[in-house]
Amino acid sequence: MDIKELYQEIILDHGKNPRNKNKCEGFNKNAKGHNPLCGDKIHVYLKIDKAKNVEDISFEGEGCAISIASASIMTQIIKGKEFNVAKKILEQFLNMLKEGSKLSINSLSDDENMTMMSLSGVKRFPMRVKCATLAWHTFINAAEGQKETVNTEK
Amino acid sequence: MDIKELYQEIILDHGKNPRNKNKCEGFNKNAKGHNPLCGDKIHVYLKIDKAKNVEDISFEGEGCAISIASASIMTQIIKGKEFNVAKKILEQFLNMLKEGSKLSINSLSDDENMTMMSLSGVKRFPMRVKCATLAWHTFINAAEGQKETVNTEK
Amino acid sequence: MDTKVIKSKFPIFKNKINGKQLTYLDNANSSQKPQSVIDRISKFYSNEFSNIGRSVHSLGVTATNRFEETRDLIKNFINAKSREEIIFTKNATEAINLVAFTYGEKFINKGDEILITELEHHANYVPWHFIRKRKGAIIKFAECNEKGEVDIDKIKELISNKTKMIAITHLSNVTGAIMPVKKIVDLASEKKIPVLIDGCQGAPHLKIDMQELGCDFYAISCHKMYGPTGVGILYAKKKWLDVLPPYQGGGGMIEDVKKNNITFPRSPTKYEAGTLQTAEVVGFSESIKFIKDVGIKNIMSHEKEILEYGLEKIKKNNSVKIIGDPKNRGSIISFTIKGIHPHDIATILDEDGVAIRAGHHCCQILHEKLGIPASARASFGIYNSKEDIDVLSDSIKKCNKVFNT
Amino acid sequence: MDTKVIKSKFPIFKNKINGKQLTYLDNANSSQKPQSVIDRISKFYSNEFSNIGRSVHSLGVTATNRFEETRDLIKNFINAKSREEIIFTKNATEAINLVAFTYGEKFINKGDEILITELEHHANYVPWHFIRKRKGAIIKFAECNEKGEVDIDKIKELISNKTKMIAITHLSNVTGAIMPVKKIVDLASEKKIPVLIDGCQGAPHLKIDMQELGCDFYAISCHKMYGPTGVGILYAKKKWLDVLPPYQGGGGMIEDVKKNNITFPRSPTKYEAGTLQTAEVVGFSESIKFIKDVGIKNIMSHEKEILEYGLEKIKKNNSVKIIGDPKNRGSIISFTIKGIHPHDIATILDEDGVAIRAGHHCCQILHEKLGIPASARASFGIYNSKEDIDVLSDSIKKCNKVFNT
Ligand SMILES: Cc1ncc(COP(=O)(O)O)c(C=O)c1O
Ligand SMILES: Cc1ncc(COP(=O)(O)O)c(C=O)c1O
Repeated sequence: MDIKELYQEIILDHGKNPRNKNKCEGFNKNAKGHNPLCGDKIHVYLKIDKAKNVEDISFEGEGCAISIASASIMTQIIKGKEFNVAKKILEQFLNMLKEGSKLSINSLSDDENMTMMSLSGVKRFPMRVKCATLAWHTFINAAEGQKETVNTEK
Repeated sequence: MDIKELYQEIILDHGKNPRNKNKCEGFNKNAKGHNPLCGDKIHVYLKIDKAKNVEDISFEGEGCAISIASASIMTQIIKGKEFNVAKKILEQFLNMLKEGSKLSINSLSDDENMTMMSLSGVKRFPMRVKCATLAWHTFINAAEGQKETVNTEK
Repeated sequence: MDTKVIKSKFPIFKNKINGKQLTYLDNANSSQKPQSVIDRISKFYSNEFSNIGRSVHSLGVTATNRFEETRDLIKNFINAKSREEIIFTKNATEAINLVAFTYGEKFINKGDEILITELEHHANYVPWHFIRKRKGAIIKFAECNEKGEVDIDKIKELISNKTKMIAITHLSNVTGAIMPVKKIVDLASEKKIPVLIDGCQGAPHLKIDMQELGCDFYAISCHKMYGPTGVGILYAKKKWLDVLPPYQGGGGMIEDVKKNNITFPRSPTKYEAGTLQTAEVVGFSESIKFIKDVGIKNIMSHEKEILEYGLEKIKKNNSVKIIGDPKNRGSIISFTIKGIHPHDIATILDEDGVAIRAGHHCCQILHEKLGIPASARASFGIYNSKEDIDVLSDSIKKCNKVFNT
Repeated sequence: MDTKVIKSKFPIFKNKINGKQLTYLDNANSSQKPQSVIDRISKFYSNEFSNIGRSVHSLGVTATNRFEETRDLIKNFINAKSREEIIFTKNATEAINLVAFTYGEKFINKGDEILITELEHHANYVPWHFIRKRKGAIIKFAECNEKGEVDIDKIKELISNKTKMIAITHLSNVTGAIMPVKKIVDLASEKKIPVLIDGCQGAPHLKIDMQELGCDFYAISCHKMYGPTGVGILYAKKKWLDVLPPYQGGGGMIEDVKKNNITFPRSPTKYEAGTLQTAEVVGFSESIKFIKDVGIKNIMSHEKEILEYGLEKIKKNNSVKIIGDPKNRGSIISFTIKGIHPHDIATILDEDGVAIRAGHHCCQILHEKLGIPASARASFGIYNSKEDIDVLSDSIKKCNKVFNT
């Protein structure tokens, strides 16, 4: 298999020029995530309204191309969506990484779909799945207000 | 090999009817020996004069046929000998058990020699060598006034 | 159960001991290993080896997967609630030390009581002794009766509002008594006292189910379960692992390391410091498969049959005194012969290729209670047959002959 | 040295990784095992296995002899003064924990200082952290310079009359710096401060001689020495083993057990509780033989050659930054590539069958000092060749290509 299936242009781009990499203004939730074995660290900031819409989302942190790209892509996709929809996207995203299944969410545009799919190459690299999911788990923790740092080492 | 080489009549006899198994009167030295893995315990009592002659020697304790017989035989042989001779006997005894060499000590009578030799079968049973030597090491400790319990488990 | 077929899977039985067929009756000490376990270790080192957890490369991934799959296998085998409850240790002794130290550090204070029994192996006494020393705690010993059992009433009597831990064996490695562990756990949970079970002799011979049993801690020794040396297992309820401090410190068990402080991850990582026994754990997965293939129920009924045949046969020899007569007995027969020290028995039996153990079996308290310094012990496993008992019985008669008793 | 011949003795190299030949450069993490070690373990389980120390029967005697012979072999290999100074542990991490706990319990009090360096592996920091917490002690970190070394002056500066232990690595598992351990030991002995050396990277790659070195404690990890997992070694001067308390409690390490007190035997028995890693220790005897056959001097000069070839080759790639430049360097090259995270490097290399490690290598303090969260590390062993370096170098270039850097 070609390593380029993992490091697609779109991922390299997000890895090098991550979107929403800052502390977004007016955030009302946040959480930290940590992968102690590789040192990846993510801090997710969230502005979520009463109706549970994700008004704004951003992140800070450091890590490999996969984890940064995944965080960047996540913020792009989740921003403006309802929390429930976001949760469904995460669920399907995890299935994609674990079982290789396709995404099937109406509320994703073709473009969004394609962007998400660019991470599907991770499936063949089991040791990197944790990198790809760290931001997402941290997002859920932020939204649900759990205090404990997400720790992918379990 | 026949097990009877180990359990010769002379050993069974000393094992069942150990000689000098008591606290000898007027002892001026004593020491304890212990084989923690099998539970053999020996307490050797010694009456040694200024010229370093072993006037009297006895033991108390419990253990297998080999350790009791060896203790009994030891007291019989050592009693009345000079400490230096006793040490030489021990040395040769250890060599007999470890390398199968013969005893060659002038001061041993033929009878004593034969009695000692009855323990030579132990050589083929490495795990039992500790049983056969426990009393002897304890004797040396008693004579040299070391406080620590002899411990064959090392 | 066809023990011939089973024996054929254990290469050790192809060897001659003193020119004789091996009659291995030292299973309570350690068990022999089937070819599948030996081969799995070789294969692992030959094709899959690398350090686990820490590496991104393919060998590291494979090794980590094989290792963690074994954790899942064990979780299912003992029906733990979650994989986080399975911690790999060096041996069962370390598992108990881990609990005694971490629980003791946090929850045991001066004057608190630790309740154990007179049946305990030193592994389930010495670690508590250390806590007694460090914390000024008290150890109470539930008394063993003349049948070699500990009655639950004796435990009940000793429980006080100072009792902070009940630590008991599942199956005595001397008398074979199977303890009423479920009842003890129920009793203890009423009073909110945690229970540690020394399962060294339980796990290889009894069906164990952590969720049904409900104990807080359960210690297992893999080498007694037809597995490799160098691995033990601590089962611990997650609620404990969440609150207890770490045990050994080192690589792998940290979260964030700064010069002035260190934080730790959750279980099992928190309790697994340094490079683990990768090959041994992976090898152990084959032991579990082996036991499951034979079937723990078949093992239990087979061993019961051998035990009963053995008891009957050995009782016929009047010079032999069997230690204990528990109602509920595992496949262990400890005994003495009038006028012959257990060590001498073991040596004479060994000449016939019969491997038994002589000594106090790491149970000095019990032997003192019984008034004997040592005993001989025959303990049975999956591969033992009635013929093995016959050989044992004949060999015991030979002891009588050698010693003219 | 003919690495082809040597590689042929390690069955792992017969495997393909992602369709490629394996280029194993993760030796500082764990080393591969020669066939002789694997076979020895199989043979032991197949022909000689039984629990050791406790049994009178023939198998027990054989197993005990094989085990204790390995202790002698190790004693000679590291030139310890006596066999009692060799203690078997689970891994090097446990060896350090054993010292930190027993020495710490007895000799470290509030305000006392433990001196370590910024190069230390977590295994040589976390155990001291526990003592710091328990005893209110202070840990001082000798500073690492820009070459990735710790200058002996930095250690000298930190020594005070409160210093109760100096614990230092022999060879940094990140920068490869070889510490001036002999000088540090001499310095410390003047002031009567004991020295523990974390020899995990020293023992496999350097000639070590305990009597010449004169350190108080030395920790070894057998799996990094072409040996089985599950075994470590603590060398400790006898004078310490005589006065330090026991560590873990259980069978085998007791002398006399009563209800109100327990006494303990001497070392090594005192420190070896429960069933030991019999097969692993016996297997390790073949690793020592293997190393002796190749010759530690040959290993040293071979690894130096590979290292120098590697440094030269990799330095040519301008995007690569090699970590540290110690004067005295073991066969380790840690590096970063501009714009590419070490994890991504490891993944790309793995596609070419090149196994390196990415991460903080259990050295967070050092990585923080270096201002990077992680690094990539290639570490060499007995079987590595210049061709391996060529493959590595080409594969690093591929990283540049994939990332367009
Ligand atoms: C320098 C150093 N110290 C300690 C250790 C820990 O060794 P182990 O994991 O065998 O306990 C390692 C290896 O991981 C090491 O490289
Ligand atoms: C009842 C019991 N507890 C504990 C142990 C100790 O197990 P290990 O030596 O594997 O630590 C044993 C076996 O020796 C045992 O029989």
